[in-house]
Amino acid sequence: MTLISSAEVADFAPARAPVRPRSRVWIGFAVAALVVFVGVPLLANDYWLNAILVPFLILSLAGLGLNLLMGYAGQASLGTGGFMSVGAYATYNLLLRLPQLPLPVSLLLGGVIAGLVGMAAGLLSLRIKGFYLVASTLATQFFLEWLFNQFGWFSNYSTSSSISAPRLAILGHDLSGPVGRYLLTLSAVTIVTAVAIRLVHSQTGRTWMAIRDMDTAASVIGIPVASGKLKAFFVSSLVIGIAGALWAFAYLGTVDARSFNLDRSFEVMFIIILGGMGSIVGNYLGAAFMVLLPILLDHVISGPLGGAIDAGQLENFQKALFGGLIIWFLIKEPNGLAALLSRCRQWLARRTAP
Amino acid sequence: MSGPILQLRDVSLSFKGIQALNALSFDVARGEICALIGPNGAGKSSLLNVINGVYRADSGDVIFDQQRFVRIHPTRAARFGIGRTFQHNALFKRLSVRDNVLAGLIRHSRTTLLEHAFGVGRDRSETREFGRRADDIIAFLELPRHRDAIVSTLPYGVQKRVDLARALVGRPTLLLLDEPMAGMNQDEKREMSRFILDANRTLKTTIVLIEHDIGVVMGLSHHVVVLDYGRKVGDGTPEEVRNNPDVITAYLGAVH
Amino acid sequence: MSLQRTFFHMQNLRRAVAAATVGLSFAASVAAFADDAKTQYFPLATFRVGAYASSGIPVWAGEIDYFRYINEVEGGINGIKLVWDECETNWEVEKGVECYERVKGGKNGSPVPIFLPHGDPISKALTEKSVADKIPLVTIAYGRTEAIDGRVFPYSFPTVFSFWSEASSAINFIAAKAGGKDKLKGLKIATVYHDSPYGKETQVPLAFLAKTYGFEDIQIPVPHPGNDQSAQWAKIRQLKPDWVFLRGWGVMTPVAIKTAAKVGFPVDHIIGGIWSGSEEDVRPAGAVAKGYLAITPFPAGSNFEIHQKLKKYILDKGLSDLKDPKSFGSVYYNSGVDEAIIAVEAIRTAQAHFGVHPINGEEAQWGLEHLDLSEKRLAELGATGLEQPLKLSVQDHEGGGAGKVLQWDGEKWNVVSDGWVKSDRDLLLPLIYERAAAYAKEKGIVLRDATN
Amino acid sequence: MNFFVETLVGGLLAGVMYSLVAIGFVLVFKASGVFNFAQGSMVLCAALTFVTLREKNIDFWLAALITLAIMVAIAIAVERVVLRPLVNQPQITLFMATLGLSFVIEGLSQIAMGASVHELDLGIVDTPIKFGDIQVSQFDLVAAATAGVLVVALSIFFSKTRVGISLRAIADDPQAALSIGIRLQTLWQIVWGVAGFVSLVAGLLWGARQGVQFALTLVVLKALPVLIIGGFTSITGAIVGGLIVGAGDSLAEIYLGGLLGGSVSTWFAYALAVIFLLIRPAGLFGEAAIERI
Repeated sequence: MTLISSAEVADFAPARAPVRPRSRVWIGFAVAALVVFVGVPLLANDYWLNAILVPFLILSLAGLGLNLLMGYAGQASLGTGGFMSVGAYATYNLLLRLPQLPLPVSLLLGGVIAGLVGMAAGLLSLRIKGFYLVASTLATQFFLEWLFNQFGWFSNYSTSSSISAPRLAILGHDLSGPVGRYLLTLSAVTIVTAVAIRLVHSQTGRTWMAIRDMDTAASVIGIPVASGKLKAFFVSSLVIGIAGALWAFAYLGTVDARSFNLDRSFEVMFIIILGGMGSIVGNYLGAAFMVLLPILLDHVISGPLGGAIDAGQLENFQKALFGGLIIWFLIKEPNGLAALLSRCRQWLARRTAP
Repeated sequence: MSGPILQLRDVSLSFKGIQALNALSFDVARGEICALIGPNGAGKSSLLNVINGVYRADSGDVIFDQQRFVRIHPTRAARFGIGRTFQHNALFKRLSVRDNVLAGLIRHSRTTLLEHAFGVGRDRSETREFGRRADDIIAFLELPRHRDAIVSTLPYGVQKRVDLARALVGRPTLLLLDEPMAGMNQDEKREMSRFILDANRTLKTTIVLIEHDIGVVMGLSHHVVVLDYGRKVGDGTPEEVRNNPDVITAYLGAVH
Repeated sequence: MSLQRTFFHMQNLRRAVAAATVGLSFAASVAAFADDAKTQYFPLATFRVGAYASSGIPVWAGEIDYFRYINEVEGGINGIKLVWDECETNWEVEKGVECYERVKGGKNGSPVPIFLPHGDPISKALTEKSVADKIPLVTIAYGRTEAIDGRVFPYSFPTVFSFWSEASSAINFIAAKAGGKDKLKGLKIATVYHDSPYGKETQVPLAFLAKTYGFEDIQIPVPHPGNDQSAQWAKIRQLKPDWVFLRGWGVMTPVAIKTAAKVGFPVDHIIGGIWSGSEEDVRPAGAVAKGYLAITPFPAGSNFEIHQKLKKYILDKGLSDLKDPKSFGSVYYNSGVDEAIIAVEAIRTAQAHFGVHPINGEEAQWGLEHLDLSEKRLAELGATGLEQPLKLSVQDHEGGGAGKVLQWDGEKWNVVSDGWVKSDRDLLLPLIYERAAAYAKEKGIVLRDATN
Repeated sequence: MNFFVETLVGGLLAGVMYSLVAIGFVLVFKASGVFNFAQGSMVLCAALTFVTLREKNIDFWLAALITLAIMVAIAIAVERVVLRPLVNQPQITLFMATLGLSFVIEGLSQIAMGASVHELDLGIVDTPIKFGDIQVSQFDLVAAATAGVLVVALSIFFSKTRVGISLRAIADDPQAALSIGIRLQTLWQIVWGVAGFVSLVAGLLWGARQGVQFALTLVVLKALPVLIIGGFTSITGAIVGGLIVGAGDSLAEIYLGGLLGGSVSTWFAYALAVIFLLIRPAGLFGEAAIERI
């Protein structure tokens, strides 16, 4: 009882849904793309773009990254914040020191660097398993946090050892406005998601899930477990790294290492557990939940009875409520919002069926 | 080429002082079905684990396909063409039958992470190729109607068959079956025996299997090795073994 | 199946879009009564939960009480009443940014004149956004020091007492104790700092001053949160510095004081920085904190004239936001009053120039850059001794640059420096402008001309 | 040399403070296989309750008693509401649940008792005592002594009482524990109750050290490496781990910090823990888990 076997982590993974006729999917796909790429920028105001949609997208991306590692390959990690910071600082230095590189390339390379760091951290997973692995990823987390705070080089010796985005531009198009940053984020998220979907249905994805479900059997039938784990760490950290860079430059504009502290790691882990492990859509649901719930509570509670209750109490109450919700979800819906959603769809399907 | 595909020479293995295998020697001829029988704790599973490298023998040689190895990592053993099914089935329980079978082909994959990520290069052709091979085996073991089911939802008997499919799809030269019929009723056993025979005949797979049901063993195998407390007490054709007095005392005497 | 999932996530995003449209219509409806607004909106970013809540709570009390005083007694700023609402940041950058984005649009047609980030990291994250949105960030006794140069940082106001001035004033206090700046030569001064961007902010000026005056500058970092400092103070015991300059935050300060006592370092030779110098910092340390010094631009005390008024019209009428009356006149409470005074006076200045109406950020920036709190004006406000004389300009977003040194007698703070201890701003400003210029270069910022 | 010894001793004594927190974790982990992240919040809650009572001029022991009662109540509630529904869930789920739990406890206890800092005076003078020219803090010595007493008391509790024995039993086999005749739920409630008591002790000492305030919850993060090094299931391990971490941190901060620019103690303990994991994956005193094929 001292270890979570990777199989246990797998217990979250919901069963796969049946395939749909392509045409309908393509139409939905096109409509959705039109809405999010054209509709939203036209309609949404700065607040929605800057304070809700952009962080929502980036957190979804980070969730996706962690989900590949934890939900698909069954390797739990709390190093997310650290890997995000690697992505952010690496991208920053690339933009700073190799200005001739176009932004997307710097982003990708930043991600790759984060991926390599993640892979190095992943070496531990070859010997350490389950909860102990979680604990050991904390070492990575704290070390990276310290590293970027400690050595000025990473932040180009800025007084505050915090980094701030150089001008964001692609082919001369300035992206520093809310819409620009939204579109940058959205494109990154869309592309990465598409690739991730391919990946989890490829040999690689199958390798990961095999390791997750039963790593001993996997090695006996000739699946390269070690390299599989390392690949998982690499890809996961790559995605998380890109998320980190976006968090720094597309969302906040300025960060120092503490924006990527342990709380961030926890936040992302909440996202995939609430959203659903081993599910792609789950990351978006989880992130939406994490971003919107506090704001919602804020509006709802402070709206009608804002004057009545003291603000401090209100915040404490929110905190308690959030904790309660997390517990409730773990008990009532361990497969996360994704499972909830698919159940709703099935229910609707049954209702609408003739 | 001919000659035994697997030779064991004085293989010994012990856990914490308990002798699991005691100077064990026998050959497995190419293309035969060899059954290991013996009471519980006779060391049968340990033997399989030594053959495909899960355990390391304390002494003795395992010679597979003319090459001798002392310690081999299970993954490499699989690469050499040693397939394996498990006593307590070890399927990937969250995956569909097809995905489980496909997992058995991963060791043949020649594609890289990048090819998988972007669906370029050999990825598409390989996916098609593997899909075909998987579907062939699924058809061969009469599993098509379960093709997309999540294995954990399937009945035990079927799961055992999926396990066999996952091992066969990689076309192993030597297939180790650890109690493929454990916990099955007579019909299921008959069915499974048929599949094992077919695999052996049509796919030319040499098979080493562990089985308790003497009836099944005698009907199925060309060659029987009897173990008792890590020692070999009988080795020969079913007939020879059936008439071997040691075997009778050691094993058949003690009816389960 | 992959397409299937993609489809889901698109659906999901579409949901977000729907939400966005709702939010938009909401915003529109708000923007309706733009013209007939007769109130001045003033959002407050607060942190009432999380590790630092205890330091924050008295600050908002000070601000809100002063705002209420302006509304109740003076009938608003030239008749324009202040309205405010709070947004919780937990002292976290992300939440701070979210709050800023939420409030920056103004409320009921009243624009946002000034945003008080209340948090060093938050203020840094907002530096550029604030320029884009033309909303001045007033960061009193924290924030980016280079921002003193308004030509490079038009909308950042590290007003009153920057971290560099804090360090310099502390040194000058030590000099006064030693009997002259020439006596600094050969002294050992150790800075025990919270290992974070905030904590490191004083490394440059201290190194520079050490070179100038010839004292030995020792830097000892304490990792966040700082609830165990045995190693750091063992080191201090080994190095035997003459003075310790303690730049803590949150729990680090009381632990430092206790650990100092533990290793037998004289507590009356520790000078706490601005954020190590409040009742909330020393009380938990208990008896051993007696004699502890702290430098601050917010001298504690409830005998200032303005406090009499606040007591009479707000506290005694039960209008105060203060839950714990013993915090009245505490360092943090007074810091809140200070912030409020500066904000109100800046708005007043802007009104004098642009006319009496709710002031927007751009106008408030002009107001701030032309803010002149002379002794006379301070006297009128009843803030003599509470707030130092302050004159801001485009090149100088700080103004004052002096602090008072307080000593804890186990019950309350007493001022022990004679009046305001000035910092060597003339010495430091060139260095600051240099760094600001470097920043401008990195970011490709064109300097504003200083003559408007 | 003296300096080295002093740093070492100081570190060791600081380590004991971590052990105090770690013990609470070990208890809960042994009983219910949960890494209870809420331990920190329980420490805060206990200390906050106690201080608030004291500030109402309630007698020390009475205050302690009431606080203990509240902690036990919390323990029972936790078992009912959180543990029971999640029984047989993966450890990671339980871990997440305790994260949520920590939010709840922190939120509620601050609603009830406010977020401001309280002084907690246990009447222990904290002036250095000299042994030769090596200084040792009285307070730390008291803390160490307390820890010692606590460990002895607990080990008696677990070797002599039925609860203790069945607790040791379920470590390897839940059924066995039940056969001894104590319901698992009851057992959990008791153990969480004891953990509550431990967090009260820890809370008092930490509170006296740094004032009773939110930051108390952060001690959790230092307790984790202590647990990894000592093993999640051994009280002795918790103590030894605490000593190793405490000493390691201080020495690293002095000798490594000089080279690397300070604050190495934020990660050093974890690096140490990882090294231990690589050598001994179940911790110094933890029982290794067996994986079956």
